[in-house]
Amino acid sequence: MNAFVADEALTPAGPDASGEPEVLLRVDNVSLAFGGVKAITDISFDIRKGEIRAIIGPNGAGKTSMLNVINGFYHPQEGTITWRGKVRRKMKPYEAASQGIARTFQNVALFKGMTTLDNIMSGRTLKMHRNFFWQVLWRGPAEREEIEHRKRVEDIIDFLEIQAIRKTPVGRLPYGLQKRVELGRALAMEPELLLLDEPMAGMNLEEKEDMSRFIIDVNQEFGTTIALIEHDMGVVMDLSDRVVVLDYGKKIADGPPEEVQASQAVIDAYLGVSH
Amino acid sequence: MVGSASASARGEDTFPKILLHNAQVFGDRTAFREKDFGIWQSWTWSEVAEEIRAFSIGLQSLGLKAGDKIAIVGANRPRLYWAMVAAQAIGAVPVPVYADSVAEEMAYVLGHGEVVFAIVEDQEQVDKLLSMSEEVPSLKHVIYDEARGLRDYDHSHLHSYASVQDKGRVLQGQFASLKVEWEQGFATGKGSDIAVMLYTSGTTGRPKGVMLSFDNLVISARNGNEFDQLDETEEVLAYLPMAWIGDHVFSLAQAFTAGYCVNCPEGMDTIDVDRREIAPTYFFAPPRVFETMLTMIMVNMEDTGKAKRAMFDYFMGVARKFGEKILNGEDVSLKGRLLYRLGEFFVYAPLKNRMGLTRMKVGYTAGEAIGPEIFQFYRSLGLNLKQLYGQTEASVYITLQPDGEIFADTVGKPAPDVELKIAESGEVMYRSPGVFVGYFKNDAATGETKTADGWVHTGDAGIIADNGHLKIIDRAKDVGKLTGGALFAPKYIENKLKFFPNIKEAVAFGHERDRVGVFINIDLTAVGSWAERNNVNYASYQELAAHPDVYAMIESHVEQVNRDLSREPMMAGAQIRRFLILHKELDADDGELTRTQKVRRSFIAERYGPLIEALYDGSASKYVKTEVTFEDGRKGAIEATVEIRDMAFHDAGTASREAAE
Amino acid sequence: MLYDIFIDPFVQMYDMPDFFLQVLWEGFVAGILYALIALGFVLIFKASGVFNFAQGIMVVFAGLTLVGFHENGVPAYMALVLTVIVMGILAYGVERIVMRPLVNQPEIILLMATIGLTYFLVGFGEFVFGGEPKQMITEELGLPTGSTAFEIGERGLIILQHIDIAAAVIAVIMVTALGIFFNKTRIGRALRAVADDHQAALSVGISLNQIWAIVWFAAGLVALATGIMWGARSDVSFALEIVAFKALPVLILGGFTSIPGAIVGGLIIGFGEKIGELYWGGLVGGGIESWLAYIIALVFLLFRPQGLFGERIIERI
Amino acid sequence: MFYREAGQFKTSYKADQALFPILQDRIGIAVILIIAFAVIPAFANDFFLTSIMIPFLVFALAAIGLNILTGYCGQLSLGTGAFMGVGAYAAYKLTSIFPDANVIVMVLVSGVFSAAIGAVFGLPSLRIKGLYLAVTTLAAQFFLEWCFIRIPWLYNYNASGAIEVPRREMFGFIVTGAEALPITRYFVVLCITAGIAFLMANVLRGRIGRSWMMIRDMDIAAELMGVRPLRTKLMAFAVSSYICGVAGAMMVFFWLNAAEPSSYSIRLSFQILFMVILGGLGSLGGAFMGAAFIWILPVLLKFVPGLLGIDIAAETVEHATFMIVGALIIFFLIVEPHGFARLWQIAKQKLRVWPFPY
Repeated sequence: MNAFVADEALTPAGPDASGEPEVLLRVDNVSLAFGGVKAITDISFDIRKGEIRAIIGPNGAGKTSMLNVINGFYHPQEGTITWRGKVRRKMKPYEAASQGIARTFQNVALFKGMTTLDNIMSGRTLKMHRNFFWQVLWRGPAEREEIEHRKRVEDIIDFLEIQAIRKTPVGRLPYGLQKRVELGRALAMEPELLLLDEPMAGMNLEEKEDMSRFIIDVNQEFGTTIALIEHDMGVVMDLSDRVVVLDYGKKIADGPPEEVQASQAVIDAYLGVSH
Repeated sequence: MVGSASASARGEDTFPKILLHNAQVFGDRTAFREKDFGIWQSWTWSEVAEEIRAFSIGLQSLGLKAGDKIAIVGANRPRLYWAMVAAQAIGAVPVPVYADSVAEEMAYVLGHGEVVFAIVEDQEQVDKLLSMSEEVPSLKHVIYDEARGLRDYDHSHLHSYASVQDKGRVLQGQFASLKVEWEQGFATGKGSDIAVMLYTSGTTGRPKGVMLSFDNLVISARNGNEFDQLDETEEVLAYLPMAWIGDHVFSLAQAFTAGYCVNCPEGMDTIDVDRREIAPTYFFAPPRVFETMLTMIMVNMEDTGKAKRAMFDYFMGVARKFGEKILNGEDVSLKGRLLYRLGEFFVYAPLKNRMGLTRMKVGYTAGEAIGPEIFQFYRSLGLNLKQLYGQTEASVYITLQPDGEIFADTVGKPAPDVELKIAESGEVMYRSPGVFVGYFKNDAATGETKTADGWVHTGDAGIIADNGHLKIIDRAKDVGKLTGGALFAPKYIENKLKFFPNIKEAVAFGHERDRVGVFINIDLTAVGSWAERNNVNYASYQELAAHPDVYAMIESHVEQVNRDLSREPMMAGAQIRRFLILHKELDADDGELTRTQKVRRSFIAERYGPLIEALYDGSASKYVKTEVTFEDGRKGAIEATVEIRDMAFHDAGTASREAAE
Repeated sequence: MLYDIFIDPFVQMYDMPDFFLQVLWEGFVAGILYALIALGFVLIFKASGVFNFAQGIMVVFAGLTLVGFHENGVPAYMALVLTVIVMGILAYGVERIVMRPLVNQPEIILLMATIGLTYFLVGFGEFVFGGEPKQMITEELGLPTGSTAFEIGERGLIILQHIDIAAAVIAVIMVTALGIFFNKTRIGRALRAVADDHQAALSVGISLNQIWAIVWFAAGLVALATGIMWGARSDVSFALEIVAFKALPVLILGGFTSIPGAIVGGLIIGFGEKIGELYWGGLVGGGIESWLAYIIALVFLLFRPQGLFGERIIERI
Repeated sequence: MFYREAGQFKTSYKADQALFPILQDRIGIAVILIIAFAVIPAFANDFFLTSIMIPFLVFALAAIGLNILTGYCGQLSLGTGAFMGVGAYAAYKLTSIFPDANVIVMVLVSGVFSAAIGAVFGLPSLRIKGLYLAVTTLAAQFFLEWCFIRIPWLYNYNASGAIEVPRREMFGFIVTGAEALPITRYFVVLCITAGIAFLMANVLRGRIGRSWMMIRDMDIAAELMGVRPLRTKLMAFAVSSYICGVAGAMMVFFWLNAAEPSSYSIRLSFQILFMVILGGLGSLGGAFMGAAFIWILPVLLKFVPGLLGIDIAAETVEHATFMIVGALIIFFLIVEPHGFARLWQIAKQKLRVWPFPY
């Protein structure tokens, strides 16, 4: 069981020897613009190892852009990103993936032509290494590798309780289950940092509760650090250790949920006070 | 005679001994399979023996002693079955408990049973057990199978199944003699020792712990195997609650004595797929399961194209005409045989394939009466489905239908070694090697149920028909009389109603009243599908139940039942005069049904007092408000105005004339 | 070698300005014809998102029909009218039989359908008119023939075919007409609305089916004009189908939805191809016209994937 | 109806991940193989082998090649004909340069050249997508076609400008050249096509096949899961072109005996694309069905008038064939845009759930 825990993730979460919480990723003064339109302006915050970090804000606040910057899909014009203590150079998304950053998407981005099983298997891509010639032969190393990873994928299927839809093409699944499969796919990457873009958007109450439970379980069982964007404030307050609030591409608050909730700037932003 | 019979006459007499025997004789045959992580994980008999030994020694090292009770809580899993035998090897007594029972019920059972250990499936059960430490002071250790979510729990009294087994393995490695010692430990065990304790969820009062000895189980199981020629090649699907005697006998006792393979499904929502994959050769299901499968078939066929539908109907006609005769080995014309062959190719075999019953050699249904049409449907497909009548107290078998002697309205002839009689009160009584040892800590109840010379009261009223077959009418205590003197057997009437797919539950009233009135629950699947086809819109069960067209439909069913009743001299007086469709589904969460989905008559009578009143005061409708419990435990109320309909009485004369026409 | 590639061609251009001008003119004319074919693509793509591979064969088909009518004794102008009617029927048929049932299918399926249509029209055209090339009825239609020579410098001479001039003029007229049609008429505006937003078009109260039939008809007319022009320069034959593929690089340069883009793209390809062939082609054995356009487009795409007039694409997730 | 799966259960991942997990499918494949390897050779005449079976298998292989690129990796290509041509010319040159080498090995090696060229033309796929990419593959088509004409070295300076396959023997059998028996050629083509199809099935069910499909279904998500887009697409281009190249070489070596540049024109590209689309994008079986439809149907159509006793000029028949094929293509696109493979899948599903509708 739980064989799919990343080696790094096995180390217990929490403060390191010096007593200071270990920072996994730090964003310093990052700005991003698309042809003159500023999406993110001078934002700094950090994500500590083992925590659940929420990024919230009204629509168009730049939350998704922030995630896109973190996993290398967008490149900020200014500012630096420090990953595991090293300033990160400009990188491709697949490099971010190979460094242990996985994510899910606001609008489910599953591979529609594949089954649940294959979708989650696709999360293992980086961990599989048999080359074309072994693949052609199949028997032997390629098959063994496939089986070995299938076992890990089955662990995830078991963990997310989606046995019944194992061989269903994902296009036929209801939305809530698609989201769950997508989480499974990200988990299959054994990420160190898991970015969740509105994991509960469009779900009913029961599905939200299930998803919250899975997120907490992932965080606790595997020690995976999680950064999530979510609109449902109740969920954010329940789940997250710390919250950063964005509005119009700027950071307006950062801290524990209760503190953030009480902040006047946040209240204004959500009530739509004009700038 | 009873008590003197011993299993040892025909080989090993306890399950641990049988295990060793099987590991030798059937060493490489698959004993258990479980669909887990996407494939059927399999264990041979010798592997099972090793697993059980390791766990058993691990249990011993945790302090489990002979005579201790050990609770088994969870869905059907090989490891839980093994845990029972592992406990038996030490001399401890397993007490399987219904995993879905509410904490209060479970706490009572565990407390009353004085369990010391509990082997549970997962976190949910662990939480449940931890919450009842006060009610169950005897409980020392909890062992779980699935570790998920339990990482941060205090593990001083909590162990994972694997860790206990590992402990056993390590100990075996350290002390070479341990294996032999372990085997010697149960070599001295006797067939008369208590093998298992099963709590019956009686319709009234607290559950009682039925103590069954190895002899009870082993002899009954061997008799069952012989009766249907079951051997080590069978495959069964273990999907019914482990705490139920049926599952205990089919998935453990008979599996061990015959050496066949037990398959555990992946989960409750994959049972249909899993059954299809395994295609059990020996299959047991309560009538409810067969009903659901038939309903599913019919609902599916409603949606097929016209041509295919016509073909299906035609061949089902052929099956009705020839199927049972062919199955019973009677003479059938060549044309009939050919048509049936054709139907087998186009319809029957594909249907059996869909249901996963292609390889079924013998199937049984019991627990409730099965609708004759449903029963005949399966038999006409060529499935050897039979009925049996049994009880926990009898280690299941009381009567069985032998091959070729199948009647829809009887439950068969006495099983091997079973003696049967009808008491003066009309109650069925039996005596057999399977008769239980006694109720745990309840001699009074034992005395009431079991006579000094070993006869057991079944609590059911029945008659033995001319062909020697037993026919069950009703619970003995429920059979009553109308004020007019006519015999009133509520279950008999209810079953007749329930045989209509549109009717899910029925509760009949009439004892010491002037006429019979009935509550009806419609079947949401069947009626819902009907509504869809006829463009009847509805938002809830309540709305659908109150729909005039639904009422009309149910009325025609009630009418049909009355006509049937009028043809039976004993029952003609108790025709249904008034009925209503309940505004909510009867639900175990509200206490209206037992956990085995049986109606709790008295509770319902109390809860719906006003409606019963309305049944007898002639009013055409009645307003009621009912408190309900939702799935998440919240409470709420449903209110409705329920319509009541009158029915005409068919006198026996008219009916017989009609029948003669 | 390097001299041959980088210096010599330019020296030649300078040395023989008349030849260079003649090449430019040839390029211009070829460009106009490419642009006309591309125009047909653009019309249909704009309104329905269908990449109409059959545009090339429609050109051939229109030309053949016109000649075919005339061969059977129909007067030239009558034949022209009849051909317009035939193109109308074709447009209606395509909309009714092909496009309507395939609405909402992925673009590759629509593309394949138009290739299927190409097969059908090739077979049908050959079935009716035979496979041999035919002479365009240029004179009968009153189009100018002959040529005018201009002297340049002392020895220089450029020859301009009248039909080429006519082609240029007709192309300008067609583009203007289409421009007016799109900007000034109700149907034209509706067409633009469809291109932008199908729902919006529906809310204006115009049937999508009608619009598609109209654009296919418009594309058919463009094809007819192209067919006449092209036929007048060479023959009307199925070989033109291959030439019609040249419209694709044109579209890549100009963008799939822009009419001015089609013109500019056509001219760039026309010029580039002729200059490339005549000044560089010899170096590699000639005949590079067959692929140069595609290579130009490919190189162009690598630097500007959105085309000349397209907006920069920002990828979102 | 025929699919009776009850009782078929998997106790290992190996069995669960098998190419044909269902018993009835395995039986079906075995029957097809027996027909292909035993029944057809035993009963078919030369005409059937040369005009139907050999070209069918060659095209099926080419369709598999294109399907890898377009159906599995989502990259539309109109240059298939040219890539096949590269294989043909490469094999021709190889066997000219190494006349003593085994010709089948040469055919298989020739694919390496088309793979290399395919990968080069696949480079733009990193930046260019969809129809734009299709147009750039036209560049490959026309450029390579031009090369076949303009580089005489490729056809050994033959006056005709065509390549003619020399006679080559293997194990005492004449396998290529005009004297090679149809049955010999048939077996060679059958073995190569079946072999490559099987090997591709292996690739497609593993990591590489999955990463192609990831790119196809959602390239951005694929990249964020660690798939390197360029490498993956180039591999698809290379593998696809390899297979097309081998098919192109087989086309001239085991079927036509001689070929000119026009044999590998854009018409061929379209023909293969039709096979893939009508057969079903993303299905190996579909490639065979599509090839059968596009190749065998016109052959059959030629015989219809004769069978009906109508005397029509061969030309007219050809024209009518074009029309009918064009119309049928449109018809099938309308009926089932996902091709015969999907039709078969639906039929199979119906048979599996029979008598239920779903």
